[in-house]
Amino acid sequence: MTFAAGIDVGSTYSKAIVLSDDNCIAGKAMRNTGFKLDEASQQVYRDALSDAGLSNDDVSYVVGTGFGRHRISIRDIHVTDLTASARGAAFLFPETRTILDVGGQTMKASRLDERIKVKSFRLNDKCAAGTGAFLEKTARYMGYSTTEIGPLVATSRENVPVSGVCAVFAESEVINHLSQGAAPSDIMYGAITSLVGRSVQLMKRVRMEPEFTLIGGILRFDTMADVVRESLKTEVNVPEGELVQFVSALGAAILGHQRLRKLSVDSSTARAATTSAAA
Amino acid sequence: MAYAAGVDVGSTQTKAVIINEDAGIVGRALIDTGANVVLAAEQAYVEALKDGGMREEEVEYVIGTGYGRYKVTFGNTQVTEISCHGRGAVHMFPDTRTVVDMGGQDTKAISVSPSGEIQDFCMNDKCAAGTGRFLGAASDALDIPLPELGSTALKAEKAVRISTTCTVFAESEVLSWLGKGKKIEDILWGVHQSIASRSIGLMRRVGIDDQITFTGGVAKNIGMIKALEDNLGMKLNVGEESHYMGAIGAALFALDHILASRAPASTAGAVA
Amino acid sequence: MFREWFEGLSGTAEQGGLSAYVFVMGSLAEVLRAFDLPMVFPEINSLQTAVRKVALEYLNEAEDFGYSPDICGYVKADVAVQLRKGEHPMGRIPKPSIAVLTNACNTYIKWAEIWERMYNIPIFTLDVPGTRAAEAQTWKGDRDFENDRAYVAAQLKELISILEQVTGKKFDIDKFREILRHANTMSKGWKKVLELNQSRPSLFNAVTDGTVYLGVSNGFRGTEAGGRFFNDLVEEMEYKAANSIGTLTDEQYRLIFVGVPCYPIFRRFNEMFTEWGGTFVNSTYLWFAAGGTNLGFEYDLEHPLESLAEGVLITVRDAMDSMFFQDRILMDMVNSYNVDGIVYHPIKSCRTVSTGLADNRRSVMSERDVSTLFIESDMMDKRVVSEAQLKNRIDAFFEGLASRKAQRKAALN
Amino acid sequence: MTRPVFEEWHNQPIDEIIYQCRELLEEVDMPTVRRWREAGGKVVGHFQVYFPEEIAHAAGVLPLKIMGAPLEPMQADSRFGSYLCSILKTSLELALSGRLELDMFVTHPICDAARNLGAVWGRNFAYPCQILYLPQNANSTHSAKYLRGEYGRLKRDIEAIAAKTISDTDLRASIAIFNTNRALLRDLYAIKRDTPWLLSADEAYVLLAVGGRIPREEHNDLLQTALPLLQARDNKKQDKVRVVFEGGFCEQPPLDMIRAIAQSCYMVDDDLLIGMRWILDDVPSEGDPLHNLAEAYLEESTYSPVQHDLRKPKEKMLMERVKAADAEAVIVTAAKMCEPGLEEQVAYTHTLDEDGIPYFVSEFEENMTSFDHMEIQLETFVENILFD
Repeated sequence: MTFAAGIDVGSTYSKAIVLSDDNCIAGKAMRNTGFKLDEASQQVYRDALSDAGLSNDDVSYVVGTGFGRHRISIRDIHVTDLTASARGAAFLFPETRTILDVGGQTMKASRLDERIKVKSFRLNDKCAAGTGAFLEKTARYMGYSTTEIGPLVATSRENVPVSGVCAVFAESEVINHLSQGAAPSDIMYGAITSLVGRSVQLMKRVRMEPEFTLIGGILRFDTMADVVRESLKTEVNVPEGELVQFVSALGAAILGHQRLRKLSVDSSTARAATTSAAA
Repeated sequence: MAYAAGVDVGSTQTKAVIINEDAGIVGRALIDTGANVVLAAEQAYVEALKDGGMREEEVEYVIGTGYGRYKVTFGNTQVTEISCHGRGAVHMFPDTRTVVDMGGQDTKAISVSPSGEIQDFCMNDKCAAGTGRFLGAASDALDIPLPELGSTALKAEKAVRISTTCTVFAESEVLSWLGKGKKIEDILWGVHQSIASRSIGLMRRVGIDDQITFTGGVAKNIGMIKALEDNLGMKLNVGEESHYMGAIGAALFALDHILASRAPASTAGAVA
Repeated sequence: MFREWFEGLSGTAEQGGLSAYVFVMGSLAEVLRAFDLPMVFPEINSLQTAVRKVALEYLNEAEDFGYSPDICGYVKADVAVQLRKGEHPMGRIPKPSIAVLTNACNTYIKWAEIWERMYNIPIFTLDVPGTRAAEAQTWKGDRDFENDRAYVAAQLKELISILEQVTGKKFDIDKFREILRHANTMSKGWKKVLELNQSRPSLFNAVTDGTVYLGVSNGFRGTEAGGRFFNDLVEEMEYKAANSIGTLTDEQYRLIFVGVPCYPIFRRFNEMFTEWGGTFVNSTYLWFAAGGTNLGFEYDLEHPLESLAEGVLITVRDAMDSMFFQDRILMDMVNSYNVDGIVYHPIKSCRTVSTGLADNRRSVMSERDVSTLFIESDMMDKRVVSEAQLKNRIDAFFEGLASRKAQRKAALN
Repeated sequence: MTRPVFEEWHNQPIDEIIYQCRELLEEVDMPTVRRWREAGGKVVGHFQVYFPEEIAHAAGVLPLKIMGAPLEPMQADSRFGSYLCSILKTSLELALSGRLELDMFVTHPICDAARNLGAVWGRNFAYPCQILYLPQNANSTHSAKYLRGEYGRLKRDIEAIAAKTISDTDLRASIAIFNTNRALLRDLYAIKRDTPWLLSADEAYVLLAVGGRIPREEHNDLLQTALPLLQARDNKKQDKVRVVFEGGFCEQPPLDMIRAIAQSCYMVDDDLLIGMRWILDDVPSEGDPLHNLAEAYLEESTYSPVQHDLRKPKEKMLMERVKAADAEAVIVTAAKMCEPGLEEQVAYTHTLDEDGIPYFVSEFEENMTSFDHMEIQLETFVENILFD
């Protein structure tokens, strides 16, 4: 049994997955990244190993990805999270053609072809108004923690429009709404709607096609996916539970196994070559 | 003895100041604005009264200012924080000709006449880039408490050039510089530099004149004072009350009003 | 008048008749009318979507198509109108048979390229060299002026032959002369109306009423109706002036508006000023967006074509000057119109009218004792129009004006 | 001018020559211009993109390409609003901060912002500042004649500051020098295209860009020395994607960004500083020189988003560029807030989609210092072209 690992060092969280060659997740782990990126990657890798009950020698290949991919010293290769998440998403939902990845700092949309190659992709590069940070700031401003966003929005009855011009300016808008007696849950819902508006726009920019798969930390709040469903008027895939945050790590691990297969083929052909030469 | 009060409801903090007829500060308070703006205004006012040890009836006139100025429901009228910062700064430093106010989500440059009238002003329009919030983002990213940012930045040898303008992205740029092994103090100094240069852009719009008074929450940050002074090549007036300047200005306008109502001939208080 | 006009356009759209897309800074209506080509002003269609509060849908549609949030909102709203096959809140917009534009705004050129690709129709760019440096206009007889005029004249000839091909009509010089006559009446009237607003109290609000007059001058130039409208308007204004009937009951502050109006909150924007007794006595918008009609240039009906070349050169050039070299003009107006304040309104959408306004403002303030206000928003995109912020600045501006006034009074007593 | 203003590269190996060029480019204090002025020379600063530098050169004046700079526009910011490209601000900053001293400033109507710069510059400096009205209607039978007249006007204005009349002989001599320069630049780009492993995109860029800062004679010497040395390099060919970079016609991407691209791609053609390569063929030396320059501008020229010519639909021209350079992919960029650049991106991407040529779209700013977004896009792009 050979194992490959995927380590995704994101701007907020680092995740690691250890995957067996029969594509079973042997172990996974997640922790805050902080600013010592290499350290974070090694720790989260160790956590994943112990979760899998394996040691470093059991893992034959390590693929790094995410914002900190260049800083992962233990990696064999690195790929971007766009490439990795494509593999991960397609592994979980083989018909995936469009991926929306909403993280804390960035929002990415990509379109895949049937061979799981990324055909077209767009990142939000304007400002943070279109990222998870926008939601977190709005929540924090109303005195709620990120984890409370989900339950909070669940109680929302109407949609208070929050224009996402600037993640910071949004706050003064929020003051006005609050002092006009709007419920925090409704404002939060409004914020999510405005964020979804931007995500859908980004997906349109890559000429989106079904099926749609949504990944990234912000998808922890089911409302996000529901609002996307509403505005796309179609079903969307969302990986189960916390797996939604591991898609890139998973994809990286899958790529790891691909490389392993390729390498073994190469070496065997090489061997074949030498033996035939001997004969 | 009659009193005048000013309540400055900002995006992050609410300040209240009470002054006596000689424009001396007798009571003040500062609280977080939070979600309920109306309540915040009331609380700040009540605490300022307590601080000054006086009863509400003793205060003859109250002026609300700041983002939530219309939410100061108990106030007699409202004046924008721009006029108030100008007025307050000239009161504290009579030779003030230019005021730079750095607050939660905007930075203002104001040019004032010797009598404290607003001649001209400019504010950041597009977004919160280069405002005090930029420092908040850096402090989150590096988890260094806000009050220590300035002193940490001053340990820098060479500023790291911060190109991100988006306040929220500042966080990730700061992180990536750390990742590239830059020293925390050098990055922080870079952050201060980038805010300073943006606010100086605003100041040049209204014209920089001797003397400059630095007001608003960020005025407590010694790093920012240094960054501004270095780039301007001149000293700044920074007072103990810099943080309260808006409320002080509002209180002074309120006092004008009281005096004006006593002596109708006076032309003071044209604003309020 | 506008209703009629839009209904006319919808008609053309339904019957699939010919139409010319033109722009306000040099519409060349004089020439197009000679061929009875219905004119479509995409700029006006776009701003109407903002006035009718649906601009954002249109902007989003164009951005989904690939256009950046940072480019001209007029262009994007029009792209969406085209993608929607002419669907517009005021009716149906016909497809272009030809687009006629000038270089007064370079974005016109990029804009027309979009139609060129969508419909592959003839695009005619009448290139009008502007003033090379501040205070350096050249006039008839000057070699540089003649070089420019010869260029404009040659292009106008080329335009006429293209229009003959597109419409299959021959150019009729007498009809053309008639159109020039009406155009002359309008320019005379337009100039007079603007001058009449020097009277105290001011007779009309240059931002609200003025924009309506502007619409008429663009949509009806070269028509009898257009000429009549301005003759009547002059009479009305003269009457108001004689009986000092102002637009505000209590005029406190006389202001000049520099830039393009904030259409997403058109009325509200103006109220924030009138609440304080401020009124706009003039606006640079009424100069450049009228393509220089405000100059009162009159064509020489004896030499229609020669005179057209000279007129187009002078008026379009003036439209550009009133965007780039406008500081001098503003300084003069501060006196002639008794102005208390100048409101600069640069917008995200338009670099043509916005670039350098901050610098312009510096130079005006250095030479005139006048208050100014500098506020940024947009003419189309409500995502960058924050009413709370605008109000805050506008209030502070008037607080400053008020205390200045008080100081002056105090000085007098 | 007898004494050269840029000698640091003389008798140096190629890597050192390139290093010296980079140093000069990144020096915001414009040392070569200072040296030129100290020697008593006059300088005409012209804003990017195209300018008939031959006319200034013929008067013995240094035509200086003003192309922004990597600095904070602390003073220039107060002259402009929020929604503007960076190159305009930093160009003015160079002058306001005293780093750049001119005897004349010329801009042209390539875009609305650049045209307005003429008025802004003029309000801030005493020397002549003007707009050169290059024709925006390239398809009129009269355009060349008009431009000939406009060049005549420019010639008179330059003669005034140079206190020298420019003869046709002077002009012909200058045209010859610029013809040589354009030929050398074509050779430089041929190396980029045919043997990209011999010089990286950033090296090619600095060799090109220094030309805007020094007299063309010196640039010719530099290129005549450098090109053979490049061809003599024995670099190995690497497995890199051949890309065309589009979007650098006015504001220039930071050198680090070009370097970042060069790490994973061969940039086999681009529109960087296209103005220096605007005229595609030698300008004839016989006949009326000003007419020849005008004719060449209109008839013998490449394309850019800021010139409309019915004969040159930009997306078609881009496809030709891709084909001619035998490129596999295109990087479609634009400077932030660049109206014409951003508008062109739409036509470019739609056509690239139709022709199934891989591309990615991005925006840059001349003084950006972090490239996280650029890197992730580049790598994804390469990963998806190279491996399967």
